[in-house]
Amino acid sequence: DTLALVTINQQALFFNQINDGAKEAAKAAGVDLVIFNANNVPSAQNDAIETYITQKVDGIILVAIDVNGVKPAITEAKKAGIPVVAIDAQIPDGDNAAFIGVDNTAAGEEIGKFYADYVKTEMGGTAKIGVIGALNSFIQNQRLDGFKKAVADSGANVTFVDTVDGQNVQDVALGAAENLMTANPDMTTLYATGEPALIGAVSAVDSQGRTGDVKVFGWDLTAQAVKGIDEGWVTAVVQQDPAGEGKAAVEALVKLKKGESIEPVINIPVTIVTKDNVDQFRGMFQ
Amino acid sequence: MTLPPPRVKMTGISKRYGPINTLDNVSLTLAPGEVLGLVGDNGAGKSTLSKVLSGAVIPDSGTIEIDGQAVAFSSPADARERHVEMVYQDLSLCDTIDVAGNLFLGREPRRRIAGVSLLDKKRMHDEARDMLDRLGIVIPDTRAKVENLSGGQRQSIAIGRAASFEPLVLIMDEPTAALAVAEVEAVLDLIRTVSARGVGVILITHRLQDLFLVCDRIQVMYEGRNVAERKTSETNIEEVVDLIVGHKFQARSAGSAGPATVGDAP
Amino acid sequence: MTLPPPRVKMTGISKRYGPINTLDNVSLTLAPGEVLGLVGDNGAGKSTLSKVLSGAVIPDSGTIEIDGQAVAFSSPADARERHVEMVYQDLSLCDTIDVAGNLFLGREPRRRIAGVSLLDKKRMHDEARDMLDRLGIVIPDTRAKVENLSGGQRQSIAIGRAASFEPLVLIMDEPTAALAVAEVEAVLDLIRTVSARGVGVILITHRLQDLFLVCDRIQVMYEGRNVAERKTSETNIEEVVDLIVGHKFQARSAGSAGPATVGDAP
Amino acid sequence: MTAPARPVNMHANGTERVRKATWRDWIMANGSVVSIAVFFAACCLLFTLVTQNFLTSPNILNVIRQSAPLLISAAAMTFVITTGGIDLSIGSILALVASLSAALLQLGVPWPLVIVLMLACGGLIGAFQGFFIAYEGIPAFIVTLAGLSVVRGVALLITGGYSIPIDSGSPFVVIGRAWVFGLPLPAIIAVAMLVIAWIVFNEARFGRYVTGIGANAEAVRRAGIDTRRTTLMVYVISGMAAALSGIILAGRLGSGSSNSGQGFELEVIAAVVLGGTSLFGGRGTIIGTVLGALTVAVLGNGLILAHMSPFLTPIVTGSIILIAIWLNFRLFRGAIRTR
Amino acid sequence: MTAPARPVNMHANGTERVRKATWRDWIMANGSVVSIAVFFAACCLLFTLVTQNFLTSPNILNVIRQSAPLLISAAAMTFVITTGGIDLSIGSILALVASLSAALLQLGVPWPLVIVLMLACGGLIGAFQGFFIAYEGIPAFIVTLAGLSVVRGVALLITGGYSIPIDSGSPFVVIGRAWVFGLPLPAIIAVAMLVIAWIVFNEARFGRYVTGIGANAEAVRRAGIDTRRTTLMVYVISGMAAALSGIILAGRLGSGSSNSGQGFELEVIAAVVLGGTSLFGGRGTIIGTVLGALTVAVLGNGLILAHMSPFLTPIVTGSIILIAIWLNFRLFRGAIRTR
Ligand SMILES: Nc1ncnc2c1ncn2[C@@H]1O[C@H](COP(=O)(O)OP(=O)(O)OP(=O)(O)O)[C@@H](O)[C@H]1O
Ligand SMILES: Nc1ncnc2c1ncn2[C@@H]1O[C@H](COP(=O)(O)OP(=O)(O)OP(=O)(O)O)[C@@H](O)[C@H]1O
Ligand SMILES: O[C@@H]1[C@H](O)[C@H](O)CO[C@H]1O
Ligand SMILES: [Mg+2]
Ligand SMILES: [Mg+2]
Repeated sequence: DTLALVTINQQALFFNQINDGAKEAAKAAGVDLVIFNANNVPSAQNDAIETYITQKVDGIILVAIDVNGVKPAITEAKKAGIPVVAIDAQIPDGDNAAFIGVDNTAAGEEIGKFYADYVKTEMGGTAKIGVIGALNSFIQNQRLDGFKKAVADSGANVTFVDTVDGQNVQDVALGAAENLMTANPDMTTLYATGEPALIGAVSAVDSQGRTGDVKVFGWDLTAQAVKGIDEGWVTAVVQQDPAGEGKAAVEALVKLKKGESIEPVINIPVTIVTKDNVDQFRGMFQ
Repeated sequence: MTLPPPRVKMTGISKRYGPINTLDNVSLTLAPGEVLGLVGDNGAGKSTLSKVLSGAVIPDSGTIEIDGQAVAFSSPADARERHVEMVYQDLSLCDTIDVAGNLFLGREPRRRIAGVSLLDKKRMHDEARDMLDRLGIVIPDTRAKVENLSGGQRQSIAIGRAASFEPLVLIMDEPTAALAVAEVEAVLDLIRTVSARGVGVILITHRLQDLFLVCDRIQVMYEGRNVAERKTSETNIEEVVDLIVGHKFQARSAGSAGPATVGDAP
Repeated sequence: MTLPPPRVKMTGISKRYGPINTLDNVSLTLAPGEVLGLVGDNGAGKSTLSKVLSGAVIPDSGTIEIDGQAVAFSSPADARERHVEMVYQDLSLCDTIDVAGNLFLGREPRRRIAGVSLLDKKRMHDEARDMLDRLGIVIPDTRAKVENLSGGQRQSIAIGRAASFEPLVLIMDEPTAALAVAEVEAVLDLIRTVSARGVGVILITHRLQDLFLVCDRIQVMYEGRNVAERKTSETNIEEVVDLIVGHKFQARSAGSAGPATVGDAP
Repeated sequence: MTAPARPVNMHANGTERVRKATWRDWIMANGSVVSIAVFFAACCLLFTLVTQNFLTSPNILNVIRQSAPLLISAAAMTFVITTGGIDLSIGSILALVASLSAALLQLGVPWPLVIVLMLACGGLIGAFQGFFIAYEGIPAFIVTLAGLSVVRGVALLITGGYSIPIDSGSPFVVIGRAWVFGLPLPAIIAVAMLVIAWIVFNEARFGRYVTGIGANAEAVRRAGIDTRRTTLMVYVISGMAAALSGIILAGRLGSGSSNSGQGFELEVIAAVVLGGTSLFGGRGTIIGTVLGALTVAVLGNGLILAHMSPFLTPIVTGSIILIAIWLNFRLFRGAIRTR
Repeated sequence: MTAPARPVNMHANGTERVRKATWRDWIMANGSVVSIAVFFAACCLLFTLVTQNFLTSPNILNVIRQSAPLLISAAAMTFVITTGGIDLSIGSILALVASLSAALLQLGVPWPLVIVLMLACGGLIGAFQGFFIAYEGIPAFIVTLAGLSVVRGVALLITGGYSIPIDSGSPFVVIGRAWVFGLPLPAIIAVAMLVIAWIVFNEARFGRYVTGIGANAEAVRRAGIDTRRTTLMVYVISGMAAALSGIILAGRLGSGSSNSGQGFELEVIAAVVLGGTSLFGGRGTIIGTVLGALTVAVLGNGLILAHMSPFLTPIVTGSIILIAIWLNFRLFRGAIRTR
């Protein structure tokens, strides 16, 4: 049997961890896994899925860029009898057999609530926050929306100063984050909606010498983020379990092949990593 | 009965490029059927003046009249509408286009196929062959790109193009510079033929002997100014040389007699 | 005592471009201090032959000897090492570089500053001015980019460059085509001066009268082949014209006597 | 002005100077197109041998359908590049048209109107850019780079970073998905566009002037042609082609996203240059462009079919292109360097 | 061969033909550089007025530090583009060097050796590409596009997609972060490189031949210069500059990732072209490039300081560039179109 994994890019650690988890699970299940990297081009994902359909693979795992735009291809696959499992980004009303991943809006709210509580307990109830986002990423926009909603609901006195676009690229995020801090000298907190944004934010806080007065919140652990947590200025990072998602996706497709049924939505919970629980993730970044 | 107005009357033309005053209050007249020789030292401003008349250069000041009517050319298209054609000194060919394409640039023959008007390539090549034969130039293939042609072959194409646009005024800026002997004769013949048909011709050349074979009148420029004008019948090569150089000068290479030395160098 | 070998001896040179046989078994010899006129119709292959000698074109077959020694030029740099210099018909100037820069291209004077060798621009401009004055050409500013110069000014720069490289062989491909009368005299003077110093000169020109002012010998090409060779003292313009054209031809524009008509057209 | 007949030729006539052109001459003269054709054929052969599904009609149709936007925009880009210009804004125009048409359809605007509006929108953006390039003389690279930024910014603003779904019942999606006579509609549209482009480029005045402008714009101007209008038109064509590509893509994906067409401009330019059109202008070929675009598409498709590791895919793609072009330059060297 | 003196001038002498050059002539002759300088100054003035922090020394130093890789690579790219070439691979070389140096440091290779190896690596990639361009005559666009793909692929392969941290205690990060005499080290490196680039471009033979090759490569070859070696060297320089940029960036980010430098090549080319260097070759200016790069950097910085919505940023950036260049072209039109 051959399964195909269509991913977004290979430049964020997150996607590579999905690949690794999926590869391992495929090996364990004795199936072949082929991976296609769309390099951030939405239509390339459709092209790849269509190609896999003509090749009659046995199942497709999809990390979608444009969640609406992949729907026709998923429908085609379904018609051809090839089940599609979406990871990371849910397909609205899609014909995919299952979704495995994080509810990004909900998780955004979760970290938002954590943040609001932190502001209330540790910062005297008021804070100014700057955001490093990735406007071109559907789910990262959801993470920002969820975050904002939870903060607003909490009643904490939080001012959102500026949002800058890190474009999901580290060095772009770094420059933008540095400028964000210059623009708002009184800013006390930062929120980064994804891995490249968080790396940029962490480097910027470090290089601007603001580790003393800016607290960082964000998504996706990396070695730099772990170090920031250890030093106390990275407060909390939402950690997903990308390898687990990849593994679950392969396992789901294998089950379907055997004729067993699977849950249409498999929510993988996130962990909010802080100083208290960072040790259990340290091993990933040695 | 009044005299017919001159075909071309340029008055007070000036043009400055940065610090250099390329043309300084220059005038020029040309009657229908007249051949005017325009001569002068290198850099005197002959090409610039003729480009003003062809619309390729817009002067800073001065007026142009064609057949008594004031015109203001803002592009070569305007001049072309008044049937002013020019053979440019730099030839102005499109290197990557073939011989026929360059000859017909801007007035390609077309035919209608299913309502759309397409290039009539066969006619272009056939007529191009005729035009070249008429100028006595040997170009094996009208489908060859002009970038690979010899200097003289390229020049012939530029001449052929301008001549066959049925001009009223034909300006030729050193048209024979790269031509071999038979081709030069053909161009001089061409000038005689078209001027006999009433076309006014301005011939810029450094081959002074040619002036006396075809021109009615000679106008001399020096450092951007008009300095002299002579009927061909009332002057000779020696005088023209002196006028161009600006002082007494002997030039055997110009076809004048005497030893080929600089007249007044020690 | 044996005779000294010729400065240049090209034998059996052939070059084909696609379907056209540009050079077909052509030979050429040149003695030190000799001035050879190379003439022929447009497209005869004169420029291609001389580019073979300057290393710019690599022939399909044939041999070249310089001072009796066989050479194989694979680039102009090789030819330059043997002191072969050429004034190209297309001038080969860099339009966006200034006058002095073009004159010195490839052997810019330099001075050392803090151990690094930098362009000596002052010297370049001073010497450029001298070179231009010697050729009698008026170019107001050696800092001007050559793209804006007149046709004759551009040609003077190409000549000045080749002449001042201290060549042993100097090839000039229509060097005077765009020059005014005084400048032509200066170039002919230059040819006389350098040949008197022992430099072998090949002069390609369509100004046949010039051949008789400076050349010792004339070689005629026709459609890619050698067709004739004459001592200048043993021929005249009329014969050279006939040889170029390939049949009896009268050309008044060439300086020969008689009416300026095509000899044998009806 | 009669041709000087040459009755008594004084020169013994040697062999005939010009021989009849042979097929070898033809190949050398058309080196760049022949080279990409050989390369394309080699890729197809390779994938036919290496994979099982490459040479099946569903796969071939898929490839053509997928590459329809590329083919259409590359044909237009051939005009742009042949004038010596460049259009970096096409990926952004594609994204704007995709998002805007999805938004308009969602607002209930009828689909034929949406199509007309979108084509007009692409043409207008092109005209705007063309104005600055042709009439104001600003380098095309700068103008269209600014365009790239502004137009994608507008798309982002419209979508707010989200993608807008298009109802799969809408006839609009037919443009991207329908099959006509057993052929995908996008492929039919692409072929029609390519035929028109070929005719205009090679058989009409317009194409002639486009080549001339790239070779020597001043010469064309001196021939009395309105070079500025021609140049402007080239960008209008490019904008409209990008809009058509956007419509096809939005129809096919059933969604409009400001993310679409990222790097599309580079892919299109690569196809054009690979086909043998010179970035310096004056030398363009539509046939070469088609082959270039198909080569890019086939490489992408074939490497997926061959289960190439995603880590190796970029390395292999780049190397294949370089080595193949290199071999072809060696074989047809005569065509490229006539020294 | 003496100059023909003109003792008895027959022509009444009118006014002197050539007047002394005025500052206006100078401005017109240097229109493109003056234009970008005016634009740069206007941007700075605007942001000084509109924002509070723009004209503070920490911010200015930040901007220069952030733009060090851009400045260094843009100076090198000026050479490439002036020869009429292009180098699309620099973003990928930057990424490869950043990841490779992080990997080597992690393996315990001493940092000075890492730097030397990385510069050599960049130079080697450049030499490889330069070989195909200069000696094999393949268009630079194709070669470096293939290079872009292959080199980033290798970076991806090395990192496996992970970003590799660099120990912040390593002296390596000093290159990206240290302050010397109150100035950021990357800025000092960048200024040094720019000075060298200016000298080589304007005062050395090499720069002269670079310009000549862009203007008329065959003329330079006919002048006996080894144009192929010069062309190859230009790509070596570009590769090494990209490597240096990668080293600085890795030091600054404290990590090496194959994700770095995406789209860097376009940003660099934009800076160069904005500065007035012609993509057709033959006309280049290092001063213009510096101004172009700083303008890009200042715009990015200033718009954030002005609290511009990120949705509007691309629209405003593109519009400002277009409008400003346009106004400048209008003011200095004489400089651009001398008809
Ligand atoms: N576009 C331009 N920019 C700057 N200077 C120019 C421009 N065009 C011409 N010139 C200058 O104007 C002067 C006259 O040039 P022009 O070409 O008219 O001379 P010419 O009489 O045709 O000379 P030639 O006999 O050598 O062809 C020259 O000094 C030239 O450098
Ligand atoms: N690179 C090339 N490619 C194809 N054909 C060429 C090339 N170079 C020269 N030719 C052809 O070879 C022939 C001879 O050209 P060449 O330039 O040597 O002639 P020429 O004797 O110098 O003529 P002219 O007096 O007009 O300068 C011409 O027909 C020309 O078209
Ligand atoms: O969920 C993932 C990761 O968080 C990463 O930031 C890249 O983009 C998203 O799709
Ligand atoms: Mg002139
Ligand atoms: Mg010649």
